[in-house]
Amino acid sequence: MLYREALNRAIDESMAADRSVVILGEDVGRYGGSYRVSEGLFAKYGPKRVIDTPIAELSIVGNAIGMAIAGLRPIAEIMTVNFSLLAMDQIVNHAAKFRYMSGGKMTIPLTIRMPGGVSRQLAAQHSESYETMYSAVPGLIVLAASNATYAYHALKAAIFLNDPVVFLEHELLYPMDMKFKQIENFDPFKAEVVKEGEDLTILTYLKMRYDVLEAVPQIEKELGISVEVIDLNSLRPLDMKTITDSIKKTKRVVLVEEDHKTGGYGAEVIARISEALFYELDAPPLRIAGEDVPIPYNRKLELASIPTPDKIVSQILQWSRANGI
Amino acid sequence: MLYREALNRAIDESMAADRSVVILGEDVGRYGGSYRVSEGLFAKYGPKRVIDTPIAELSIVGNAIGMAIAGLRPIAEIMTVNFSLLAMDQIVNHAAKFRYMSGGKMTIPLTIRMPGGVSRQLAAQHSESYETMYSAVPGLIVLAASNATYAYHALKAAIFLNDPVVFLEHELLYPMDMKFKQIENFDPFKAEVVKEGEDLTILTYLKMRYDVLEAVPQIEKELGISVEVIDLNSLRPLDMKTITDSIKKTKRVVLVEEDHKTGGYGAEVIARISEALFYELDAPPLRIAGEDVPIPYNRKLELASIPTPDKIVSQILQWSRANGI
Amino acid sequence: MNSARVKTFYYLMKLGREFELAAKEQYMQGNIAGFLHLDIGQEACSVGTMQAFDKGDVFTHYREHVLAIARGMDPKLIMAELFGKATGVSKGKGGSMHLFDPKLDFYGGDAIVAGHLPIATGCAYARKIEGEMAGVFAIFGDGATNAGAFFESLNIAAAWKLPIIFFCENNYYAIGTRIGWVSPFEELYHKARHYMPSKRIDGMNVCEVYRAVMEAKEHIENGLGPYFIEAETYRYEGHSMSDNGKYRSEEEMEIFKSRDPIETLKKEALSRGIVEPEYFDETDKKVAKEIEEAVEFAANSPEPDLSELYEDVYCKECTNVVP
Amino acid sequence: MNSARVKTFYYLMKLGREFELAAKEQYMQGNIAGFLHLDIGQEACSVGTMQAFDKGDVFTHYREHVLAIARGMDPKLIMAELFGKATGVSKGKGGSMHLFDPKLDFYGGDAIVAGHLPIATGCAYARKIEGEMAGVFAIFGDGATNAGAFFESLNIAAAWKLPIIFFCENNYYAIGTRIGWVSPFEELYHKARHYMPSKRIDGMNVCEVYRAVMEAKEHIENGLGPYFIEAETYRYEGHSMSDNGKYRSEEEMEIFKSRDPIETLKKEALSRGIVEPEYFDETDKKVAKEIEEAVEFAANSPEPDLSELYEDVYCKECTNVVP
Ligand SMILES: Cc1ncc(C[n+]2csc(CCOP(=O)(O)OP(=O)(O)O)c2C)c(N)n1
Ligand SMILES: Cc1ncc(C[n+]2csc(CCOP(=O)(O)OP(=O)(O)O)c2C)c(N)n1
Ligand SMILES: [Mg+2]
Ligand SMILES: [Mg+2]
Repeated sequence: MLYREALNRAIDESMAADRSVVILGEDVGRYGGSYRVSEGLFAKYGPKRVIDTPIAELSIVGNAIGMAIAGLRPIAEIMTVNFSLLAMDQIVNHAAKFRYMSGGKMTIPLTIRMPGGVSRQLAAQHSESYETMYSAVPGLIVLAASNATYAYHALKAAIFLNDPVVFLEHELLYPMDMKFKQIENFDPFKAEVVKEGEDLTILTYLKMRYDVLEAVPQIEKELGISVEVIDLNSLRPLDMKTITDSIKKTKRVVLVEEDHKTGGYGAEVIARISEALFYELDAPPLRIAGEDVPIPYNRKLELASIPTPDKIVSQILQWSRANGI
Repeated sequence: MLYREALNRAIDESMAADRSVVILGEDVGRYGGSYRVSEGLFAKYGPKRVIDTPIAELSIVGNAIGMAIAGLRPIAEIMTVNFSLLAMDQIVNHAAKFRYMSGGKMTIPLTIRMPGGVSRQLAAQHSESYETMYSAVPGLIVLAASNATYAYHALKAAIFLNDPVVFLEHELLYPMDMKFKQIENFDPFKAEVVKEGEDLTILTYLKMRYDVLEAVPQIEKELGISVEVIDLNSLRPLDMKTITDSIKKTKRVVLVEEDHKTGGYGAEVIARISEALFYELDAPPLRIAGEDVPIPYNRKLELASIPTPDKIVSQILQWSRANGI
Repeated sequence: MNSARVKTFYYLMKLGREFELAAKEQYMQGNIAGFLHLDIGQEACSVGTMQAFDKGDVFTHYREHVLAIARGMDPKLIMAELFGKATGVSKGKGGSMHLFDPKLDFYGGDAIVAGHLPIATGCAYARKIEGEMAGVFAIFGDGATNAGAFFESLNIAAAWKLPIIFFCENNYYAIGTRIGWVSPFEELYHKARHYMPSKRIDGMNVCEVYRAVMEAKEHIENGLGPYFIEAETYRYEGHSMSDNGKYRSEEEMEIFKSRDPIETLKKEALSRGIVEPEYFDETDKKVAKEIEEAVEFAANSPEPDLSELYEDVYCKECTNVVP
Repeated sequence: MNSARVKTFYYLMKLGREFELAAKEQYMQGNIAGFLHLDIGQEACSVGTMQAFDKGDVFTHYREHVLAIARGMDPKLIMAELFGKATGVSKGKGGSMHLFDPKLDFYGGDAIVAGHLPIATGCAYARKIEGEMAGVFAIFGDGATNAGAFFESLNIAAAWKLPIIFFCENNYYAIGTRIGWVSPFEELYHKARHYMPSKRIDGMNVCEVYRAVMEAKEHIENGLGPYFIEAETYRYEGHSMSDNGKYRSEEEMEIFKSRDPIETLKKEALSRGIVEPEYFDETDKKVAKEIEEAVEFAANSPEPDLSELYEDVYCKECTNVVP
């Protein structure tokens, strides 16, 4: 199943099951969504529930909050994560805080879907990952879907949660054909152990999952070790239990993320691990992440600005040499 | 000198020295600034250079970028850091990226001043610290002024830098009377060793500097150790040299910040230390930070949501017991 | 206007004013803190609007105590909120700027200028598709009419013909900034023209406010789309307790005080014989007592428990899993 | 219109169109990537505006190749930028959407819809206080007129009487969204009325565009404040290369193609005998050659060096200290 089909199916089934579910965003309706995630929904559910909005991200999220207050379960699509900055005030100062500042009286069941990441030469204003910003906000839930199975189940869960969820998708994944498995009692907040291993834990999420998996065989071969790969899935809350279990076994941890290293989401993960699992670690934790530069247009520079399987291998080899692994 | 007077003086002297310096923001002109930082400037420099803006933060920053392009050196004041979210797109997608995406042709000499932090019962929408968000952005410089001397010198430096600077101030500091020292060849990017010590490094910034200093005597007494306190001053870039020198000596580090712990700025600091100074550390690093909740109005709850001298003492004592210090 | 209605107007405006005066006093005594924005001078807007717009959803900004009272919120619960008490309408977590009561369809006290307008607009969308044409009432100041969020909301409400009343309290100042310095004109209803029917009224006259909102209500209920009202008004106090309001002239203040909404209504009602003279004294006494009780209730209420700190960050299902 | 001017119009529009066709081809061959927004059909706007607004600062969005050419940017440097080459106008770091050249006072290719408008407005402010009344030209699409940033800019420019021309290319669509679905009216100049002089013109006619901008220029240069022009136009291609534009009808397309700006100008010039017939063929050949050279230049240019990755994040003084 294509990744985008999994998302489409989650939305479609949610809309079919509950007429309070609506979707709004730029080109989500008649056009079918700029990444075709909402294809077919307009024809099926009509203009009242599949809402083409103006280019006004602040209002897309603000309107969605108002719909949520009125009892709907809106799914707001932000065309690209970059544009979500225009809606940041609504997300952070409003959606995330209303429950608390009303003493629990307000409920904002809202899902904000955001495609992001470095795609292919879209340059600095269209190539970001803002998981750091959103995962730092109390009152928000932040999920990051790397695969069809998670995307489908987690999006459905998000839609029916009674709190605002920032749902991160990666632009390069939409057309990818993936294995899909229907799961009962799915827990969107649980990390996935993608591959078991004994000697090194690699934590990752979104598209980097695939880069890591591509790098792992060579790492295992070169170092003669076995690597455990964990896809975090849920960034807020973070599944520290799965992480802890793994690190207690492997004693070493590397985090791979696409975002700029400085202030990336990995900082929080590594900080928590360093605080809580200090005595378990046999080597310093390592972050492999994007460079601290805006994303350049030129393909060669673009690739140089983010982790690739090759770079993951070489940085881990270098780190292992430096730490005698 | 009052903290706010130091800021006022920095702006005043910069405006006197260079007529390309202008200040804009809500109530910065005739009213004198909501925290009185721009008092007297309107009378002195007139409405062209001291600009009362509408309540439109996106435009305050956007306009300032345009002024910078036209050759001015604008100082944009955002009344409270929370409102900066409305300007986030201009700050992150525009100010921070123009130089890079133009291949170095564009220069945006822009200073964005933002008072923030937990003041006194201003509740969830007026009590934030967004240093995480800004310090994660390549292309931005982020400075945090905890005292009059730094505020004065660093603000002047910021105004005459040729890159966008997010300049963070803390609302509770404005009326504080502080020692002031004129310094030659001031380096705004250097951390300050506020107090030397041998056994534990405490890293902090902004208002927490004072809470830490209040807590230190008791910590030293109870644990029989000597504590080094470092005020980070510059959050991007981070002065890793001063930090490293200190930790190599003390072997232990605690970071105290007012922001919510999860995803706070401290995460980056601790992650860097854990990566780079793993073998130097004799105990797990510790973050003492705000709770992961929106800030409540009630004073008791408000105080419970942020670090206080008492809490700093007790958390450090608990941590020291757990780690046999 | 019939006698009963005028009485209610008077009672509520008086209750509002006395509430504010008491809040001011309690603030100075240290029982209330943070930002406290008083509505004194603007009661005709708060009361006239809520009396007319008696169904539907209400979204407001931070200067909302009297609006909340006029909507039917118990002054005790508001005062308790201002005191930060557990019995407050937002459990002491919101304070003066955040008085939420979904049971009254009252959402507000948004402290981000114009931040509530897109939310109100979205709510109006939902009401419309559900066929509930009572719609939405959104109130805001002159300062908010310069914000992107305001314009986006006008545009969307008009494009989709949403049942929403935009009500602008033009008191000419946003803190210390005169609207004319930052807007090309001071008559703000021009900003909504071409988008929706739009008019300017005397916001110091509660009957005029009431009538205008009744008219607007009929418009939106008939599915004709949004409606804009600009009410000229004035706040007698500073922007909040930390502002002395000195940027305004004595003359300007006097002009508006001579149009005081409460005094005007009383004089008019007496001179036209609509209300018997005794009513006013009786009401004043009743109001004084109510406010006294509200302060007492607030003062005697317990503070929230420390365990409240982590309550209400997430819904119950989520609380178990989220940090 | 005199002959020389008409010739220049024709030459630049043709150069623009051929540039776009070449870019399209190069995209399909894989030499250009990312988002590529073609201006085909809209050349009258790009050329007419830049010919009239020949001083002052220009701020634009991402559909800006032809605008840049009309401003005087070398097509070679633009094509090289599209190829991501070191010789590109933004050193290959910006790509199609980001063609900056401060030497031409050309700032743009902003890829955040309406994001450049507050910036243009601020620039106009600076120019005004410096007494430079050539002012600022800001161009954007119909879709941008629903954004808060757009409205804030109108309001500020009008409040402060800034020398700025707002030029809206109304091609009726924002990607696949028809303007009438998300705006209460399709004639967008209404949005600026009450703020500034505001008119709607035929954006398929380069002479009309030119004249309108000349008029607007006089207005701003005389210190009368901002001016708004809505030009009706149409893009023949999809929004970007990844869009087939299928949401528009054949009829609609045909109507606009029958008003093609290049053909219209040529026919008019010939029928009125303003330009000698040979001029067109000669120009077409010259243009073909120029474009060929541009592609060749781009193809043969070197890629940026890897060391460029960390260049231009900060200014030189800062680079030493910032990560
Ligand atoms: C987005 C935003 N910017 C700035 C502020 C600070 N602020 C609070 S109230 C206010 C003035 C608002 O004036 P107006 O809209 O006229 O309402 P009034 O207070 O006069 O009722 C300002 C600037 C804010 N709360 N939100
Ligand atoms: C803030 C923002 N939201 C969404 C987008 C995605 N996007 C790019 S162009 C575009 C359509 C713009 O349409 P219009 O303003 O009419 O200009 P046109 O492309 O027709 O020239 C959209 C939605 C964006 N770049 N920026
Ligand atoms: Mg006002
Ligand atoms: Mg368009």
